[in-house]
Amino acid sequence: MTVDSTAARKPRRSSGGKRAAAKKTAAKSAQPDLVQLLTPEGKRVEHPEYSIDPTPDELRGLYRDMVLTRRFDAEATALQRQGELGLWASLLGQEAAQIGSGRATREDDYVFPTYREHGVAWCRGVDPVNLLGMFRGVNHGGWDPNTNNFQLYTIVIGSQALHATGYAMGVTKDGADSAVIAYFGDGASSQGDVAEAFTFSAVYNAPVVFFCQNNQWAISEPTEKQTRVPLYQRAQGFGFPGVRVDGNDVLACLAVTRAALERARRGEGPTLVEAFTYRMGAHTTSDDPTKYRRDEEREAWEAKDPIQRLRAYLESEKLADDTFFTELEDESEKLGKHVREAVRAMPDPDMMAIFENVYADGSALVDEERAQFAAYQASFADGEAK
Amino acid sequence: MTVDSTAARKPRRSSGGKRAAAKKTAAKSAQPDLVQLLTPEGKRVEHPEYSIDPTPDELRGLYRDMVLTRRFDAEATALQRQGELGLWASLLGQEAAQIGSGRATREDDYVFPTYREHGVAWCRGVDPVNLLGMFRGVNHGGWDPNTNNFQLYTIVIGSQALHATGYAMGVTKDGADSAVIAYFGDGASSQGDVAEAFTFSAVYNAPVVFFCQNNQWAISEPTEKQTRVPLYQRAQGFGFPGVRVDGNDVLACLAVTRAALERARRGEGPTLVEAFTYRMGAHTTSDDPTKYRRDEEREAWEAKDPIQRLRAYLESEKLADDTFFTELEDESEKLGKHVREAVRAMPDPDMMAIFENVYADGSALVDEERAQFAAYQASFADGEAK
Amino acid sequence: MAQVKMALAKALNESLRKALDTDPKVLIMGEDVGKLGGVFRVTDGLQKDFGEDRVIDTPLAESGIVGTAIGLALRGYRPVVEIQFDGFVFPAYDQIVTQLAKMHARALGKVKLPVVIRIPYGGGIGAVEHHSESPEALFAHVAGLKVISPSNASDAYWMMQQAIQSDDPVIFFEPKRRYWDKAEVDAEAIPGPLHSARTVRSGTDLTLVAYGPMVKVCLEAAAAAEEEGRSVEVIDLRSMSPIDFDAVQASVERTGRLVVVHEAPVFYGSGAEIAARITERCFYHLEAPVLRVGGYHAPYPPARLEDEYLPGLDRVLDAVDRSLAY
Amino acid sequence: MAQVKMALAKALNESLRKALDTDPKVLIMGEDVGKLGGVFRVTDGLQKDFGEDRVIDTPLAESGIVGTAIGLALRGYRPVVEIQFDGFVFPAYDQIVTQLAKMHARALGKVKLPVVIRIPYGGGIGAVEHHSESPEALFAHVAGLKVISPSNASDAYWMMQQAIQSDDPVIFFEPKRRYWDKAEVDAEAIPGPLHSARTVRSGTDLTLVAYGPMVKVCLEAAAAAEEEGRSVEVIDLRSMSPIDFDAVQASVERTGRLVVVHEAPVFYGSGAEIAARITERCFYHLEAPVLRVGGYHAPYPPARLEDEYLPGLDRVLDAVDRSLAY
Ligand SMILES: Cc1ncc(C[n+]2csc(CCOP(=O)(O)OP(=O)(O)O)c2C)c(N)n1
Ligand SMILES: Cc1ncc(C[n+]2csc(CCOP(=O)(O)OP(=O)(O)O)c2C)c(N)n1
Ligand SMILES: [Mg+2]
Ligand SMILES: [Mg+2]
Repeated sequence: MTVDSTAARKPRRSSGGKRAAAKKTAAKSAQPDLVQLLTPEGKRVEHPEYSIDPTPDELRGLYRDMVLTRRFDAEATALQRQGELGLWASLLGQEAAQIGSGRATREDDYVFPTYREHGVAWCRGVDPVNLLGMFRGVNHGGWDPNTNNFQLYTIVIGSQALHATGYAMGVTKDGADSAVIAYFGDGASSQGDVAEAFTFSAVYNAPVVFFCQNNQWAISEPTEKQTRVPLYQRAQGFGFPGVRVDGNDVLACLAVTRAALERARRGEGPTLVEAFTYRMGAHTTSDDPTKYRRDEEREAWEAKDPIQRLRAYLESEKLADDTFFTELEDESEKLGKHVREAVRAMPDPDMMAIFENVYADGSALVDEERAQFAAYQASFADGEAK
Repeated sequence: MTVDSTAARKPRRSSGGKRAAAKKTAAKSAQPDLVQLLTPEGKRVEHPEYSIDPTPDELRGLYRDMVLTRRFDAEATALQRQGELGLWASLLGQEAAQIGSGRATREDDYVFPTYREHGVAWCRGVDPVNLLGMFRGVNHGGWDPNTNNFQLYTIVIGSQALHATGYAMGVTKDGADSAVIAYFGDGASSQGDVAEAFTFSAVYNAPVVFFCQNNQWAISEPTEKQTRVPLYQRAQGFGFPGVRVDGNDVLACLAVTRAALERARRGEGPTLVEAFTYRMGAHTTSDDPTKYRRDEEREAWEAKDPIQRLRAYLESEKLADDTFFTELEDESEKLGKHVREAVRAMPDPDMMAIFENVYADGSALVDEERAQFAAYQASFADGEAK
Repeated sequence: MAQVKMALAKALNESLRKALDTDPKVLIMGEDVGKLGGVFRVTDGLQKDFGEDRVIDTPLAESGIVGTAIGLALRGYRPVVEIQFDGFVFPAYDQIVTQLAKMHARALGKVKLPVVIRIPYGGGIGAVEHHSESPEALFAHVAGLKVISPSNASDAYWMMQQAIQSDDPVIFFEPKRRYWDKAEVDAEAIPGPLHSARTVRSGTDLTLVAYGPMVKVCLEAAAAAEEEGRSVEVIDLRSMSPIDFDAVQASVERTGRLVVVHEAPVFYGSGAEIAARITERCFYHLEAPVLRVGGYHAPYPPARLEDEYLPGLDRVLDAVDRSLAY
Repeated sequence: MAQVKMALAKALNESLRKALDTDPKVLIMGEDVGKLGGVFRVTDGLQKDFGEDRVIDTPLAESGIVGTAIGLALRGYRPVVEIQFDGFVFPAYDQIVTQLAKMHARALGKVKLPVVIRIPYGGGIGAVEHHSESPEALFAHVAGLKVISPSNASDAYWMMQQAIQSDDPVIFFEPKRRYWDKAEVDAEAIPGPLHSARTVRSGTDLTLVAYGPMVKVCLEAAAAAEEEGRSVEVIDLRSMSPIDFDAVQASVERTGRLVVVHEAPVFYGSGAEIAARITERCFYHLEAPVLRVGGYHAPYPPARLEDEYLPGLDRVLDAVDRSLAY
């Protein structure tokens, strides 16, 4: 045992007995477990457990969703560069994971996102402009979660996994057959809250799907800093199934998530879906990934681009013609323009908003501070300011 | 899905597809996974992975450890009833799990206990009288953890699993080949901290053994409230082995823990050992288990008593004679007397101890409060009291 | 039940029972709250009568309990969560401070979080570490939470009713060493506002402010002071966030002197906030600085030292004397 | 390096580097502290120079980070832990409050916990939720912790050295909006005591007390006040637990007036403790009640409101005026 053995890489170097050997084999055989229905080249393949037969309309719909989501995301990144947003967390590269899983949800299902689920929000019908409020700094979340059954973005890592579990417990109590889906990242898998959500959902058999987008990075930390075995395997020890899906394959993501949601509806409890994907951009616009990862890695993943692969399929199978693609380009540009204009027009919040909604039933303390603040502000209006 | 499906029992009732069926099979086949070397009737059996060949001396030693630990425990319970202790957490029934695992540790190993590891403390050479300080209310822990490499009792459930992991990371950094063992209960397995300890220990390949005494109750809650699959399986999803051992079989506990500690020493990382045992008494002297569990359950477990089964083996194999048992009885009584007398003689702490050891480097605030307190107390001595 | 004499713990039990009975959305959650009825028997018999679906034994994970309670609240439920002892609330602190307290504001008022977190708190029962703490300041500092504590059975009954009806998260601190103290509870009464203080004894020379377990001590101190010819007013604060400063101010404007008493450590405790604000409001009325009596800046000591650590009659009277000596 | 002008973040970096260099037991732990060098670059280059074994990227789990740091400290290491932002410390709150703060006392002094927890805190950088909070009161109330915050690069350098050398757990709050402010750092100087306040501007009419990010604002306010003929003294508190009350008292005994300024919400904030204790100590010296300027009892608002929310020059001057008007 050398002194540098705290490095996360260590387990791989460790020699060891029977057990270690067994583990190595298991880790290697994990890759075949990746559910894939569309190869990176855009070829349809079958999977014994997850079959899906989307209509051409549906396929074009998924493609459109991904293209528009990416366009929106690019616009937001641009708006950040222009100073219109304070920050942006891009989903670039994760469109298939989000659109596939998002389109698997039913209207009465409920979604608990992190801060990066712009594609899922899109599927839920949330106006993309609303997503920008918090990044612009005008609010902490600009939509009513109950309008689209899409909870506000949660920034503190992992918390929402428990909210989703509790919500799902409530669904069961109501005798409803809706399902709940909680999104989180590979980094989040280390948080105690996520493990507790696994425990509660298993014990109460809650109808919840844990959708982990393993984009292989938590800011600068590769997944090896969070786990030494594939994340989907985590579920087993809590007593529910885990499955790894090609996160850049929108059809596989749709099929696997749909199956997991149906399983939840049938009263069979939680499932963990690990969508194996890649964060093609920076963590956020504040981040500079060249500090910690090699360009080649990103380039390798570009070959697996989720949008390209569906396009290749649509084209090779002649499921979409040029008109479709051109019209979509137009629609994209319109969306970009809409977002750009809407963001620029977004009003700053009223100063007094500081004191709003601290409590639902009000508070004497907030009232007192609000009044003091108002009087203080008024003193400037009266020209009494220093 | 009925409205009462939050009950933990639900999963068993749920019908379900292929997966559910597969899980059921797995759960059933778990029992054969229980490592046992001594049957409840006291017959030696072999296990393909865990062999052990203790000398008669060692066997008698283990027996003696268990008997004395139980005697000490009974004395403490009695002392609580007599008002000498405020509370006592009895280990009754868990002697084999604690003595077996405790005797597996090497002097330079380090132990992180909960509040019930009186048997492990015994193995580590901690004076049992010291364990009583916190239960008498004279201190929060009456020993120097570094004297016997036995950390203070930790009351907040699960915390110590992380301390053990950190300590083990330090062992690795030092290039030492010691191992660390963290104890916790079935209830504790639900705490986020325990999951985070699994994550950290796996990622850093820390030489730590997680020893979970599944005594089937967390106060009034049966294990089904914590998990729907056997707890030892939890480890797998974090990338290290879990093993279930008969917790009432001291030889199996010794063998399995020893193997896990050696594995840790070899640099192969953590192991989870689930010792399947039973809390024969109340949770603590404040608890009344008749409120929530049936007598028959306890009675069934009495037949698996850890001490009886080793005695049966010693007797049938003629490894101990009457003299041994009689002398041990004497020793037991002496221990009881020693503990009784020592506890009664235990001085109350000095009032000023409130202000001691708040900080290692002192604090102006504590100094100020200490001085005020002293002056206030002195005012009574001066006869100025009201 | 009209006017009935009962212990504080029993009053809570009756109040929870009534809430479960009248509102099907009310749930009880926590460790050992079911068959056992809680380690203090506050939920005794409730699971038997309302079922495992309404009175829920949870896994041993406080963050999980509060986190799932938040989810249940988002689904329209009104969970009443039990934390077994004061010292065990901290694993849930993140969910309480970061999510429960802030989600209503985060959602611009679109969601409500009617979650009550019950915490038996304070010392005086001879317990081991972590079972005697008074962490109320750590919650009162956090906007979005309401923090209250009853001092007697009647308030326990009514404040619990009001807390459950409140659309805000309420941290409900139960004075565990008063669980067995009995008082009349009138289940037909019309309770006053939840966050109002109550003058429990009138006086003219000095104001004592306390809440929870310390109200009784202050009443005893006031009685003892009377024998020495001092007229001490006692205010039961009842709510630590918000604080009914108007009531305290009105009293101090009459008495000119204030002593605040709590079990929690004085340093950064609630007494600091009361002293600071009342001094600002009553600067020209105060004949003495506001004095504080409370715990020391030290971990809660082992049981055999708690009588020295906790503010008792003598320490309160000492502060009264010191204040009157100005 | 002797006397060098550098940014506060760089001073911290140099101080950590020196600690790693001189004491092999010092470790750096946290999320993204390695290759990335932390999101504020405070640990920039340290992993490269000291290796992955000393500068450790951890799993994304704050309780785990602090919990394992405790274990490492028990093994003889001196971990310096980074919490990425103020709002992310709460998952670790249980380990900090229940274990880190209390273990030395629990062990009757037999073990020491020399753990430093670095927390970039406060607002003013236009960030999203949870990235601008000032939770220092939530730590200062807890015995066993020391809580400090530098206001400038030189203090950042030296206070970090002293915090790492301290055998007590230290919560080290770094004023994130001052990370880029430069000042002279003399690495050969002999620093004063870690928990002493420092008078950073002398004055006779009123005392301003602040720490961390607010010291700069107070100095600007004092300068502005001078133009109006008012002589304002400014004290940089540096330590929020313990507090150097002697220094504040000495100043207030001269000026007769005190205003405490911090970003954290006023309600139950550090200003309350300072106001309460200084009023007690200086009752006959105070010409006005101690006034407090700070955040409101509301979640930290979205970035576009933070200028209104945070105490700025005008709000400090307003309080100065109000105090002087007594
Ligand atoms: C409790 C907590 N700690 C730290 C952070 C800071 N932080 C924001 S995102 C992030 C990485 C998250 O990684 P992952 O879960 O993989 O999600 P991804 O960003 O890759 O989608 C970190 C450390 C946080 N938001 N919450
Ligand atoms: C964080 C925390 N929550 C609650 C408690 C109260 N409590 C003490 S022991 C216990 C049950 C523990 O069960 P288990 O982990 O199975 O250990 P056992 O007592 O059976 O040995 C509980 C809930 C605690 N000590 N810490
Ligand atoms: Mg990620
Ligand atoms: Mg147990």
